[in-house]
Formats: sequence, structure tokens, C-alpha cells
Amino acid sequence: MEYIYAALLLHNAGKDVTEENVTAVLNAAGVEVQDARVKALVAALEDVNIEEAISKAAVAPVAAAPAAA
Amino acid sequence: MEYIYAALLLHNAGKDVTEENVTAVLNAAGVEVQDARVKALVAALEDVNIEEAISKAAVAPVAAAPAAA
Amino acid sequence: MEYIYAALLLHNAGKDVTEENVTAVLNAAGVEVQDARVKALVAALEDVNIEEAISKAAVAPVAAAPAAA
Amino acid sequence: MEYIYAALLLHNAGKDVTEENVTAVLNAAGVEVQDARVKALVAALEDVNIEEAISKAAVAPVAAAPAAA
Amino acid sequence: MEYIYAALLLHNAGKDVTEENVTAVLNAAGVEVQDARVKALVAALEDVNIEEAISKAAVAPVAAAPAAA
Amino acid sequence: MEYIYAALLLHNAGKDVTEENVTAVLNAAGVEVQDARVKALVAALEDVNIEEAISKAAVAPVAAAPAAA
Amino acid sequence: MALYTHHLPRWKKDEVEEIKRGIEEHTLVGVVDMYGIPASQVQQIRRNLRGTARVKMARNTLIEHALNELGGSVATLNDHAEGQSALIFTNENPFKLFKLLEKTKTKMAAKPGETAPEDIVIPKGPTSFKPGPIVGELQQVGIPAAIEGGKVKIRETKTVVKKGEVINKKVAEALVKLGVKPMDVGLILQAAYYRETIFTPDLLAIDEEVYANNIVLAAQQAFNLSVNAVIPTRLTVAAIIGKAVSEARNVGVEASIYEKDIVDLIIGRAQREMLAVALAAQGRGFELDEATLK
Repeated sequence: MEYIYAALLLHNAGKDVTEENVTAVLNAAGVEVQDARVKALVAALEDVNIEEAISKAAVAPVAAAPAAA
Repeated sequence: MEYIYAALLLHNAGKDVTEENVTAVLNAAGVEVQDARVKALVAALEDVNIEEAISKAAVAPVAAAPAAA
Repeated sequence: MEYIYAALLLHNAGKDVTEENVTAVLNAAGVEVQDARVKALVAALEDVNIEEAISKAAVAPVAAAPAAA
Repeated sequence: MEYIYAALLLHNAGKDVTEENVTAVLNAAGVEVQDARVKALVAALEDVNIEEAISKAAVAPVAAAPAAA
Repeated sequence: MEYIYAALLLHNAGKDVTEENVTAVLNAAGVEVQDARVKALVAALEDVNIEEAISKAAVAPVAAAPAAA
Repeated sequence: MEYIYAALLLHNAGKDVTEENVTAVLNAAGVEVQDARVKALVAALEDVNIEEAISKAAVAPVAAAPAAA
Repeated sequence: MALYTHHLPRWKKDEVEEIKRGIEEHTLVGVVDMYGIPASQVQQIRRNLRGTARVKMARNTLIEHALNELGGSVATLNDHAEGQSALIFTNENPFKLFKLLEKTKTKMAAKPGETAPEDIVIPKGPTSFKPGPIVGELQQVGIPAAIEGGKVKIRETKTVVKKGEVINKKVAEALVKLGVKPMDVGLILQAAYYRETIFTPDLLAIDEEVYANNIVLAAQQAFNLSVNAVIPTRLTVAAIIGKAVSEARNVGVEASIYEKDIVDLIIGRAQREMLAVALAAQGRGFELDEATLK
């Protein structure tokens, strides 16, 4: 989930979720960054409405199965 | 919530949630870090089992929360 | 939760939830006050309608379903 | 509710919920303390396991929140 | 709960819920009455519409509907 | 309902629910006591586990059921 | 680096140059497998990709030459160029390209020996066939064909081949006659070189839903952590207050602390307890009065 947390951190900070930014955040956290995963994350999130996903979470914190990220 | 995400990121990456680490992550995300908030975060998490606190559902406010920081 | 109860106590007593007041209440309770946490609390409450948050709590009791981690 | 908040503040801070302590906290919050209420509070809590009572969700109100004073 | 039972007994019997009456009922039940709790109870009930509070709670308890008799 | 409240009051106070005790409590509340009802109540409650019945009620009902009869 | 081409004939040199240009002029170059795709299908796919991606077919040796001449990390694409490969050039990102190629897949008739990509189901109903040997042919492979009203009809829906099973010759022939095209045919992206990184299909087949779900999960976790560890933020402080208030009310009711804000809740509890005991007593012969019954 580190990659997801990094994306949400950036999003919450009002920054763009770019490869560069995600990599910088992960590096700062001491994570050994895999470029392909960062690229996959950024590409995948292009089509995801983060705001909407977050508000879903705020409304109903229900049990959810974590999937690999 | 940036501070919370920074803590989660570090925790997931197997790093300690220290003031230094949190600050580094937030800096990398381009967040203007407030030392007091970092201190408060780290202090609050000191005695907390993050794994447990993450998975124990807290009651969300009834209506959809606005996603302010 | 000490800090939160201090804020609620002040609010219920019709006092402003300021750093000074929260600190005074916590001190009276013999709590070793961490300024950072007081600051963070007061900052977080800035845009929040405490009365509303309280009345919402009446609807949703504490216990809830766990979210998988 | 000030009295109950004061009691929980003390309990959360690891202090005893005595008449003296409750009065001190209420005073610090600028509340005009009624001795009878403090006594009633302390007496009521004497035989109660606060930790247990907190999570018991005995309340579960039925419909909309009552806007009591 | 003795105190509240006493109050509701009085209310149901069409009597005023005064400190004196509550004390008398509790005494008759052999309860060692704490004046402070009686005072607190009577004070708390002052602005409360008992009838309304009762009807709100009048959601039939788990068991079953009573057959008319 | 007075009769039941009287019984609950006695039970809560750790007293036996006898005809004598119930009558005393009701008298103290100014209720004109019907001996037959007291007898019926005491007989009925002999086989009832009051503690259990109460605890069922404490788990507050969730949905609002109509309390018609 | 001209080392590789100096001995090549002119047309091959031109091919290599064209490939190199294609790579240099696009942000992404991919290796695709063309095996088993008929020419007509290739034309269709090219049409579908027009404006987005260009497919360049060339001999593997020439592709290898071109990649080696460019050198550097792009040369590692060679490891993925096997069988009947072609190159694909685009300025899309590899995930978009992967999806695009998935979408350009078309259905084709099955050849004997191929594996069913999914259950092959023949629906019941009329066919266009006139009565003849076709009925027997269908029946032979287990398709319940019959003659009805001068036409061949399938009597009931039948799964002829299960997913993952090999399609034998007779079945393949029957399917062709029925016009059933069970095979997915299209360009299969074997690897993509994009921004100094090689992407393999396992990385490319991303499911946005999984990411979206993880975002929700992470947001929930952050919310839970903030509330449970009492780290107030603007987003969560209301929930934290709510939790504190609920707890205070619980304590107040449990301990029967008679305060204005909760005395109604305590009354409610007493009332419910009374009703519970009243019902229990009624079950043992105590007649309830009218007020209780209400």
C-alpha cells in the first residue's frame, strides 16, 4: 500500500500525482522504488476519481479486502 | 490528513514514525511542514498499535464529509 | 482523548476552545500538557461546528464493524 | 455534560475521579461548580467500570438526536 | 437505576418528582439515599418532558408484542 | 406500570421482591395499592430472571417498532 | 554502432533505419506477437489503431539489428522478441496501449487443436440449415439438433467445449458451420519500452478498480487511525468529537449519572427495562394495566 499512501499524501497536499512526485515521496520514506509500479500507479489513477473514492471511505468505513497495489 | 498518510506510509514501509522521518516525507511531497503537527502526530502514535487502529472502524460522520485537509 | 474531553468541557461550559483554555483545563487535571497536541486540536477545530458534531454523535453510537487492514 | 466530560478527562489521564479532582477541572474550565452534582457524579461512578461502560453503547438512541439543554 | 425507577414510579402514579418524594420512595425500599444523587436527578428532570422521553423509548423490547388482555 | 417499577426498584436495591416490600414502596409513592395485583406480580416474578430480562432491554432495540396494542 | 549493418544489403539497411526512426520518434515501442493472425485481421487491427499506434512488421533479425544499433536499455527488448514479432510505435503510455490492444481483439473461428478461451455454448433455437447431413454432424459432436418445421433446430442450449479444453477437428468444423467464432485474436503485447523501462504484460494488465478500492481502503485506514489514535485533523475531528460524546453518554447512562443531556436516555433505558420485565411477568400470569400495554 505504500504507493497508494504516497498518492493520497500528494493528493491531500494538493499536489499532482506524478511519477516524479510519487518517487520523491517514496524515496523520502526510504522505500526502494520500482519505477514500473510507480508508472502503473500513475497511469491507473489517471482514470480514478480520488476525491470520490475518499468520500466513499468517509461515508461508510466498511470491511474491505485489500488487494495488492 | 497529509500527516496521517505520511505516518501510514512510513509504517507500511517498515520505518519508524519519527519526527525526522515524517518531516522528510512531507517535505518530499512539497508540504510546508508544521513542526507542532509533526510532534503531535508522533506523540499521539507513541502508544498506539497502528495495525489495530487502522483496522478498527471508527464511526464516520453521517453525511459525506468534505475532503478538506 | 483527554484533549478532546477538555475541548468538549469548554464548549459545554460556553467557553472558547483556545489553546490557553484547553491547557488550563488539562493542567487542572494534572495532565502533562503537550503544546503541539493542543495546537493541533485547536487548529483542527477551527472550521468545525462542534454543536453539530455532538448532535450527530447522538445518532451513531460508538461500536462499529472492523475494516480489514 | 460538563461533569461527565470532566470525569472522563480525569479517567483518560489516568487520574482518580474524586470530588476534588472533578471540581478542579471544572473550575479551570470556568464552570460554576455545584457540589451536589459533583458528589452525585462521583457516587454514581464508584461502582462502574468506566472502561467497560465507554464501549457498551448503552445509548443507541432510536431516531433523531434530542436537543436537550 | 434505583433513583430513576423511583422517579418514574412517582411520575406514573401522577405525583410530582420532588426530592422529598423520591427520597420517601427510596427509603421505603430500604435504599440508603444519597441526597446529592436525588438533587441531581430532580434538577436534571426539571426541563425534561418525561412523557416524551418515555414514548421515545417505547420501542417494544426484543421479545414480542403483548397480546391484549 | 407502578407495580413493575416498584419491583425493579427493589431488585436494583438488592431487596427481595416481596408483597410487603412492594406494598411499602407503592405506599410511599402515594399509590393506592391493590393487594391482588401485588400478589399476582410477586407470584409472576418468582419465575422470572429479572437480571436477564433487564439485560435484554439494555441492548437497545435498533429499528423502531410500532408499539401498538 | 554501425558495426551491425555495414554488411547488410541496401533494402535491409533501409528497414533497419525505418525501425530506428520509429523508435526515436515515439515515446513507446512495443513488441507484439502476430502469430496466427490472418492478414485480413491484421488490416482490421491496423485500421482500428490508426492515429494512435503504428504496427511495423519486420524480420526478427532486422528488429534485432535496429535495437542493437540504438543500444542502451531499449536493446533489452530483444529478450522479448520471439516467434512472429512485430513492433508497435505509439505516444500513448504502455497501460493505455495494452488496453487499446485488448479492445482491438476480434473473434475468429477455432482451428482444430486450439484451446477454448471460454465455455463454448450453443444456444437453443432455429438455424438457417435445411434438413440434411448437417443434423448428423451436429449430433455427432453432442449438439442436440433436430428437424422441425422443415428447418434444423437446436433443441436445447448446450455447452460443447468447456473453457480450457482443446477443440477437436469435428467440433471445430461444426462450429464453423454454425458460424461460432470463439477465439480471441489480436496483437499480444509482449513487452513495451517506455521512459527507460521495460513493461511486461503482468505489469500492464492493471485493474483500475483495484486501485480505486485501495484508495478507498487507504482513506478508511487513515480515517480510522486518525480517530482511534485521536489525532485530530479537519477531516476527522468531528468524528473524534462524536466518539468522545458517545462514550461520555454511554458512561453517563451506564452509571446513571443524572445530567440534563442524558437523563432522557436513562429514562428510556428504565422504560425499556420496565417493559421487558412487565412482559416477562405477563407471561407468568400478571395482568398488565392499560398504560403498560400501550
